Amino acid sequence: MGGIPTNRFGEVVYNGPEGERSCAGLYAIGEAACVSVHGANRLGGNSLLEIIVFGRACGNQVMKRLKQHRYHPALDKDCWQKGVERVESWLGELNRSGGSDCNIANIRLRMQTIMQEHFSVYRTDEVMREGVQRLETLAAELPEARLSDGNRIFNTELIEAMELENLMSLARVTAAGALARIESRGAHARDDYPDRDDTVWMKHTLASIRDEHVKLDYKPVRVRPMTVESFPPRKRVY
Amino acid sequence: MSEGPEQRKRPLSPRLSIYRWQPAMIASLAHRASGLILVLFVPLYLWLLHGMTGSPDHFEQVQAWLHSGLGKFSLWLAGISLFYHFCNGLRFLSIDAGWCESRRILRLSARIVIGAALVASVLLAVMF
Amino acid sequence: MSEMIALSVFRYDPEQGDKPAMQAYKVPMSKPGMKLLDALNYIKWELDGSLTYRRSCGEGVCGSDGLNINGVNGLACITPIAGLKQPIHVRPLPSMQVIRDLVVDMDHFFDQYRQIQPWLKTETPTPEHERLQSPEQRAELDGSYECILCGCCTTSCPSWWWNGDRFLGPAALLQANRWIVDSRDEAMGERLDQLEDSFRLYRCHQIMNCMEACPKELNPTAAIDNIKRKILARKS
Amino acid sequence: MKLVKDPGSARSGFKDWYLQRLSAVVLAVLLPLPLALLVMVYTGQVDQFGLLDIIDHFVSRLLHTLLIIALIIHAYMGLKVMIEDYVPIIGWRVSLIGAMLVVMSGFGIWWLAIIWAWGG
Repeated sequence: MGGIPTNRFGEVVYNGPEGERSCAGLYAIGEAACVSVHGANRLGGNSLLEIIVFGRACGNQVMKRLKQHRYHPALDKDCWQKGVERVESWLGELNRSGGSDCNIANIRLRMQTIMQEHFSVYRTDEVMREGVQRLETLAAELPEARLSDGNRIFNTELIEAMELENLMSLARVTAAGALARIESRGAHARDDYPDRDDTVWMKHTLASIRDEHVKLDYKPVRVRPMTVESFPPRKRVY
Repeated sequence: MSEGPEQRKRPLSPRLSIYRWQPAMIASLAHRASGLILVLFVPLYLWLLHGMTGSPDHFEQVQAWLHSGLGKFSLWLAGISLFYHFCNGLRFLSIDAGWCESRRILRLSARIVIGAALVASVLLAVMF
Repeated sequence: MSEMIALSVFRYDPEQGDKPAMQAYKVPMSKPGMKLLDALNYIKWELDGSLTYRRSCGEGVCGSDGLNINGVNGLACITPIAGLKQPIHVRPLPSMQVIRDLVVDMDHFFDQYRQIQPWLKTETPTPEHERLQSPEQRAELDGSYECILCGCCTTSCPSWWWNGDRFLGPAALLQANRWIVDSRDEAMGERLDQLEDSFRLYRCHQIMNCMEACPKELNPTAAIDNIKRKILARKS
Repeated sequence: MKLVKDPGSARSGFKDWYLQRLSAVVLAVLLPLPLALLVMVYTGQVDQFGLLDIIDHFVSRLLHTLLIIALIIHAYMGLKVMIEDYVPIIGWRVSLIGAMLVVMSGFGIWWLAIIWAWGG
């Protein structure tokens, strides 16, 4: 199950030069988080573990931290600017000519279609490669999209546009990660690599977008429980 | 939270003028209306009672007024108001007691009391 | 050409500050079982990006898209177009401050929910494991826990229209009853004390618009009556 | 988050509600009687002497008194709620409810005076 990498206290972690570091005061839980306890599939009961175990653990951690750190450090006085710029870039280019194919709903629909056609349940290298290409082309079109609503009060079209930006990034890293993973595991079922490969691929994909390009990295899966003996992963059969 | 100027200007969304009347809502409002009519009927009734317990001349006057058009109409109106208020009052009491509280029964009983009142009003009009 | 659906939608632009007005739209019937939310989405995505409404899950779980549909409150996402008289009149939830188009200010509604203190209150020490319930005790919560706080019931209630500042309204009272009937909650007396007021609770005149409006087919009227009976039982 | 200033409950709800239900039960039993009387007078089944005989009977007087009290309570509670619903300004509300109470008490005294034939 993918998500923002966290430790077992719900704190977001990242890979620094000295190995894994937690990002103090930044938390992720539930559907957003990846504590590295679930397998590669998104099973129904997983959310219970997230709510009951990690929700509570995260809450405790928040309380602990707030007791030790009553005040957060002073914010950079320009920290709001990026957010405002993002909004203004949408509202500012309202009347740019773009044609009817360039509205938010249209691009979103095309993105959904690509994901559906190229990254559905059974995948092959060829299909996914073409999908990545189509997706990257579409992503390049996104900056051309325009809003028709310039209202500054409760502008849901603006929200949809910003959501689309996020979705597009997610689609791109999902697609690239899937293409790179040459095995089948969990919900990632490849016709050209039908078997699970634990020697090479028992690891999380860490994806990021830098300079408009998707970058992939990997980190190992935690397989050692803290209080009970570990049991070796086995192939899931039906 | 203090209300900014924009917030104070916010219009109120339409309510009574657009809401669709449903049997239970009609039943409740009719209960009010019939109650109000009955309250208004009290002074009239007292005037009648006053006349009927007065001299025989008075009694005759009251009898004559009762049989006039206005008298008949008043009796009819008070009669169906009382009938409806009585029936729906029993319905309300039984709901308070928790006897007829399923969604289906609440809807059905509203229809029944309204229907019964309509039938009664026609019957009453024919009888007078 | 496919069948067209006629809609008449409430519009209000806070930046212009004009009076609200109804605007007509025509939307193609795109699929069997099409819901009202699909039509609104079509308008927003294909015809008029400025149409503003709340939506989220699209399947009657989140409670975002409570609207007044042809005069009765309901959720756009689970209201089939097929059963609706056309043109379909779509308005915001009644007796609410309109922020924009179909979006209303829900602050007061949630404040009222907060007022009934919707959480488990206990005196006894926390047991080592869970506070257990028998299946019968758990069944008491049926008809209350399903509430998604969409606001359809409260904003359908004439008593709440007239006295919404003081009457808690069906949704908050349904939730109050949910904690009163919960076998694990130990603050029933305190809860009843808070509710016993001629406005907060007793403004309910069994109009039952709440019951008719509830998209989850719950019965707030019965819940309110249950609270009244609990108070009655305490007094007599 | 809007701070809810919570003045606590007025504790008046139950009493009003209970009295209205209690008086409703009394009325449900007793109110049909005077109506039946009126109908009988209307149809001529009962003449003035018969009517006076019935009204002057001690049991009738007692029941009438009970009925009048229940009716005033019931009507007062009902009208009070209506005024509270439809009159938003508190000053008007209080004045109207007060005036309504005075008028209804007046009717009650008039009625009692007829039944018990004071000064008659």
